Amino acid sequence: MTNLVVMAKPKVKFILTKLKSKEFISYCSAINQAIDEEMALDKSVFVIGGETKMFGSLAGLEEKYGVERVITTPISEDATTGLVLGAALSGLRPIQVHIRVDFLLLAVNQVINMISTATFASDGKVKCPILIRAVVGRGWGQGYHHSKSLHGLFAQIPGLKLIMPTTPNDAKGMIKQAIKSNSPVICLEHRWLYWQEEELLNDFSGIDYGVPGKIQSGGDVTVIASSWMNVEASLAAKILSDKHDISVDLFDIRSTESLNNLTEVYDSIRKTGRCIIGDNDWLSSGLSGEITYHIQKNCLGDLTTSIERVGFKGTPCGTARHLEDEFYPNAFDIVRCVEKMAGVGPCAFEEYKLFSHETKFKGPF
Amino acid sequence: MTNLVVMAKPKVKFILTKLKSKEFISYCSAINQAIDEEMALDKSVFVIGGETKMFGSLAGLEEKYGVERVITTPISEDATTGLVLGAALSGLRPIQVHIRVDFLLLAVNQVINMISTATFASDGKVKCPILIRAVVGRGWGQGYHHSKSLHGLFAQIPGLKLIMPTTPNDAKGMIKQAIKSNSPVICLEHRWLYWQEEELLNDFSGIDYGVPGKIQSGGDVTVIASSWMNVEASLAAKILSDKHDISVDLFDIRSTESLNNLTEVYDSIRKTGRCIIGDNDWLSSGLSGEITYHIQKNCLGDLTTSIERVGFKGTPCGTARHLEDEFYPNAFDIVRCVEKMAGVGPCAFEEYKLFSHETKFKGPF
Amino acid sequence: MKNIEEVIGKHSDSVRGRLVESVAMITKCEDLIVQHYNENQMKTPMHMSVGDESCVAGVVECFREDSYFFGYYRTHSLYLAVARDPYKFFAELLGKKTGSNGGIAGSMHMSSVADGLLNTSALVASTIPLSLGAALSNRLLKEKSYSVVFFGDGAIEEGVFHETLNMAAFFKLPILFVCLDNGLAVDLKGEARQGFKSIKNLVEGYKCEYVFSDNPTVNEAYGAAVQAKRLLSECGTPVFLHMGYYRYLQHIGIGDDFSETNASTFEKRNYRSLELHKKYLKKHPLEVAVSEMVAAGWEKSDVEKSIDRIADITLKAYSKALGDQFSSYGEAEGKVYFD
Amino acid sequence: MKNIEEVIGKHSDSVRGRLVESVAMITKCEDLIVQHYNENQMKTPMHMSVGDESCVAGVVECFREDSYFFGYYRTHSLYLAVARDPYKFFAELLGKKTGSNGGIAGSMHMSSVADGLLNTSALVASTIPLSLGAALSNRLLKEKSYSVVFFGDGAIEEGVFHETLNMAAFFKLPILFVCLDNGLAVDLKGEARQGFKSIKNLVEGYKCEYVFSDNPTVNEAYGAAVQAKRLLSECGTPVFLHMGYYRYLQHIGIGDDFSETNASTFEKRNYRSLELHKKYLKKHPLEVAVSEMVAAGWEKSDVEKSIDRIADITLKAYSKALGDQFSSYGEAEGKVYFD
Ligand SMILES: Cc1ncc(C[n+]2csc(CCOP(=O)(O)OP(=O)(O)O)c2C)c(N)n1
Ligand SMILES: Cc1ncc(C[n+]2csc(CCOP(=O)(O)OP(=O)(O)O)c2C)c(N)n1
Ligand SMILES: [Mg+2]
Ligand SMILES: [Mg+2]
Repeated sequence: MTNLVVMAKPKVKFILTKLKSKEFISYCSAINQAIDEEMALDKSVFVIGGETKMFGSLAGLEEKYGVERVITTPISEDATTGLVLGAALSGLRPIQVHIRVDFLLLAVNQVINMISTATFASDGKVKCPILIRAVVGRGWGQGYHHSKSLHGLFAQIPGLKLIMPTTPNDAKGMIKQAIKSNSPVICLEHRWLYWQEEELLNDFSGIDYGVPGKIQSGGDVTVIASSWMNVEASLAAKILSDKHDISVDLFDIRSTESLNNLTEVYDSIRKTGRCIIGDNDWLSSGLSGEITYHIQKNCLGDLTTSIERVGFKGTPCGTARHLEDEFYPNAFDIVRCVEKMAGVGPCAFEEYKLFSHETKFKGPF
Repeated sequence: MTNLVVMAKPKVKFILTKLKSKEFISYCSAINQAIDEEMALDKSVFVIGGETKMFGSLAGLEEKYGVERVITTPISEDATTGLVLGAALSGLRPIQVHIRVDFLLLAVNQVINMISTATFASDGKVKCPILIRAVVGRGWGQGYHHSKSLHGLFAQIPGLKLIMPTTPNDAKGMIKQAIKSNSPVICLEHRWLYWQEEELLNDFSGIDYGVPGKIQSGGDVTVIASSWMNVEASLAAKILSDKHDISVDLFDIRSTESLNNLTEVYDSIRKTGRCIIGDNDWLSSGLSGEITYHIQKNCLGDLTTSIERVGFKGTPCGTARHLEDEFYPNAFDIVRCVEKMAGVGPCAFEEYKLFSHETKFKGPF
Repeated sequence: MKNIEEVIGKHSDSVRGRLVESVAMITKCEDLIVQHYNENQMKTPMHMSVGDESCVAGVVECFREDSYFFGYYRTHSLYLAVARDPYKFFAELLGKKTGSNGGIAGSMHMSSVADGLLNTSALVASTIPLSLGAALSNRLLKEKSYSVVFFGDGAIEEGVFHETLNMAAFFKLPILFVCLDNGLAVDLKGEARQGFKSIKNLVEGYKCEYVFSDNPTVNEAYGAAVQAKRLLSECGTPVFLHMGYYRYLQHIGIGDDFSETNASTFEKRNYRSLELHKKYLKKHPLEVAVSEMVAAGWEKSDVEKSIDRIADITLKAYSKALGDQFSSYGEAEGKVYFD
Repeated sequence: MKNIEEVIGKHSDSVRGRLVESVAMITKCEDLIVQHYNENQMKTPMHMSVGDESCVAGVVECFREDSYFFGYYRTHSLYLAVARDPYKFFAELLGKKTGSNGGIAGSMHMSSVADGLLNTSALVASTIPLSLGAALSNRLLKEKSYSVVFFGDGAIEEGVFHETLNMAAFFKLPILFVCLDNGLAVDLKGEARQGFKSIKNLVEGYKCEYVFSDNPTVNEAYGAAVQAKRLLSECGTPVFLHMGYYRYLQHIGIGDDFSETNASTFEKRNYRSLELHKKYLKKHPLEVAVSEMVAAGWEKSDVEKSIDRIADITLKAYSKALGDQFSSYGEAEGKVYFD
């Protein structure tokens, strides 16, 4: 296996295996920095969850801020989420962590019934500054209880904000913003993105995360991706460029707020006439349909072909490696989809390797 | 208030206030009959829930089948849903009832993590015959904890089947089929539909509920509606016909299975060139986006104008009556939407009245 | 002989006076609801507090100054005891802009953030864990000292109650769990739902103190709360205050199970007896509170005069609220997110 | 002197023989996993059973014929005790079509429907309430008599445990709740999570019998299960069987906290002492089981020969499974819905 680095626009690098460069910092460390900086600034920020290591993203915080501000709870997701709401309503700024988003389903009554309505219910009088971080698992047989994505589910609920940063810079900037937000934010972090590295910005002020992130520019086909699918799409873009001289305009739907601000995407489609959505979730009644709605509403006449999408297969995720491989969409699927749209024949993939997480982690998790 | 009956195709009548006809039977009684008939046929069918009256839809069953088969539980939605799964895996056919779908959110770990995966996990060896019925509340200040719809949420999850019958005949036929199904089914029943009446079929065999229901035929605009929105759409169709001589082809998305079988809808759109989706749910990342995806994929060249949609406003549902009225989409909204599409001016609505549930129920619920 | 005017007046510092005042205000507001509900102006599902006035007024009085409060859908007594504002109360029930929650919340979700009543919920048990967060806030920010949450006996059947009690005990958080036990969940008696030996037994499995007060007068309820408060500050554990009371009306709405005149919403299932009902009819919390005042040396006519004054204030509040504007959806829409 | 061949053979009716056989099979399978896991053929997150073999084997032996079983993600001992099929076991861990669950489930979700092991789950506490449904099925369909669910001590912190216990006690369902208490949840000790006085105290709040068995030998575990079964049939209540055991390895994976050779996944947090570990190293369930056989009159060499035979069967099963085909996604896809 070669060290395959997919270059995106200069600023962003998707690192498919670890790159040992000093100036670069990982997604995981970027999250750690974001939380550390905000905790240092504001004593009302605290972290709570059943597992307060979170794959290293909380490293050092307990030592620095004490167990009063980095709180490990009993295995009680529902009550902990209620706690977080009560804390937010009484002046604190909780960051709740879930080592898998699947576990958040035990607390969905609090999230959907209670948290999403708290400010509205008070006639706008009370802040609800909650950040819920949850990891999207994948690989090594995690299977159907440890690998859901669920952003499509939470994206349905008014009163919640949803973010899913893909790049280290976005992870840092968006999480800092989320901690400062006075409304509840759910942050979904793909486990594999933790290893992405990037040169970090010094200043995150003034960045608008309510629009899609621009991963790379191109003129032949517009691709809109979420979470890990941005990495697959980047590889797809490289293949398409190498093999077919097709250039991809790639957008990262990094927040649900972006759905209201797709102007750049529409402009792109007016140029390319073609659009593919790569969603790191089940397709049915999810984010991909929502994006489709907005695009056809705004670009109906510009589309030279129907909007296509790739996403999880419509089954639970099986545990055996070969089942996982077929369950998840990848760069090759995107390439094939573009080839069909563009009416060119299928290229060979021999030179390219998909990211193998097993160079990063093997069992047990 | 006049007795406003919207006539659809001959067989189906939406009764907006009670119609006192002998041959007609209500949606509520249709459900009751379906369950009664199946319980009589099969001793493994039982009903369980925290509230086993369910607005009359379970009337008489406890007396007839005893408390061993009509079981009232403590207020423990989560454990009860787990019970239902354990029962299904060991040979029973549970029907779980929730007086509001909002309460089902307390049991979503069981529904989404456990129930939806049980058959798959067993390598297809074990049946999972579960019917979960939940009522969608509306009106008289039920507010944000008693009036969610959530079909878009459950429609995302593979391994679950979702039905939402609109007509009494569908309620009976689909619930009978769901009880006989060996896979889990979630049935969402809009509270206001309980008063709909219809002449009941004798025989439900051979009806395919995996395609949209046809509410009425027309040639100018295709409308696809879910649950209560079919009633609003029927009224809209009448107004459009009266006022603009515009005829509506109206489809009822009565099950998520229908999403895979939209051929008739595509044919309709090829004829009308116009499509509106009326969804009784929040719009964001829900069923309306999904339907949009399929339509643009199959009818891109046939659409003369972009697909439009009406649904819940993007807020929690406030309790005051005037807040409710603005939160919910109605027939007039659909009419205005069609008028814009068709390029005709807005008609007057004076002669028409929207359904007022207050002629049916007033406080406290 | 004390001057009742003085005790009930806004700036009175007499606990007894404030207690009877709270009970009277709740009673008079509930009376008005019963009188006017069928006029269909208050389009909100009412879970009436009739019966729990003493319990709630007593506890709130004791914890008012230094606590955050959480409640459930039976909000009326809690809202009125905490916020003491019948005008905002009725405006809310009427869906008016001037309501406690701008008409957005209605009967089941009233709150009064400024007074520390942070949230109530129409979902059984769902505010119980919120008490943990407020207690944590007290520990870190030190703005208040206690966290008090009210819930019904049925809420104990929800798992989150146990998760919360475990966490409260484990983290040694001074939370007062007030269980308002009317022995009913809708119309199911405890014996039709409970697999535990007793609430006391259950709670005592945890590192938590237990205080029981059965059908207290408002002064007894206050006394129980004082005892609970002492335990909270001395033991470093949560305290479970178990209070029995009689629910006069049906689970929801203004009907009762016996009289013919009141509109009855819930099917009458004969889940309780007329004898018991008659017994309690003679012991309505307000009447009991008045007797207590008289026994403590107040002049009955003075007490009654003050209650009349409260009735008057309450009625005026209702009338004023009736004339207010409805909130607009446009405004409400802007309140989904705080920023 | 009994002939061990006879006792361990497939048709043996000797409980003692079957008990040691179960323990041996679990042990040998786990040994093979430890040997081969780092070859990366078994791509599934292993939660090893090393330490709980006696508890699980004892309970299963007693309930095998007339019960439904549910487990959690620590499935190995339960699957092997119930299904006794090392071939399907390894095929599952290897992701093969021939696995117990066709390779779909992996280590955390193994089941054996035909043998009554209906479901296991990677979500803490999530199969606990399923036991209620099987008990109800037993009441209505009478195919089996009991419902047995295994879970860890951490599961008690989830609310659903309490909801389930309440319902089981209320409906008088003969459910055996088997708490496999290793005193740890990942690497958190009980004292770092529990706000209750003791598990016994907590459980005894319910109308439920409580049986405790600390670090039992497999025969002691069987004895405790027999006692529990008697209580189940006599008392008409659920029974909580609390079994203590020592977890030899880390929470997950094949590493332990002390040796240098084993790959260690979880950070070593010094949550337990080397002394304790050394003490238990001398008391591995299989060795203890062998000693018990010998003490009961079996010839040591016979016992060892039989265990060797099991080791051999197990190894052959592993090798055979290694050669099997992977399941195909196309087939798996068709198994999402039963119809
Ligand atoms: C989570 C949830 N489940 C069910 C209901 C329906 N419900 C409303 S009130 C109630 C009874 C609650 O009884 P209790 O807690 O004793 O309070 P009380 O009404 O007696 O004051 C039930 C089951 C609900 N509102 N929320
Ligand atoms: C609902 C849920 N929450 C959290 C987790 C993460 N988790 C996995 S195992 C575990 C510890 C459970 O401890 P215990 O129940 O004692 O079982 P043991 O592993 O000790 O056998 C936790 C917290 C999970 N899998 N599911
Ligand atoms: Mg009660
Ligand atoms: Mg444990």
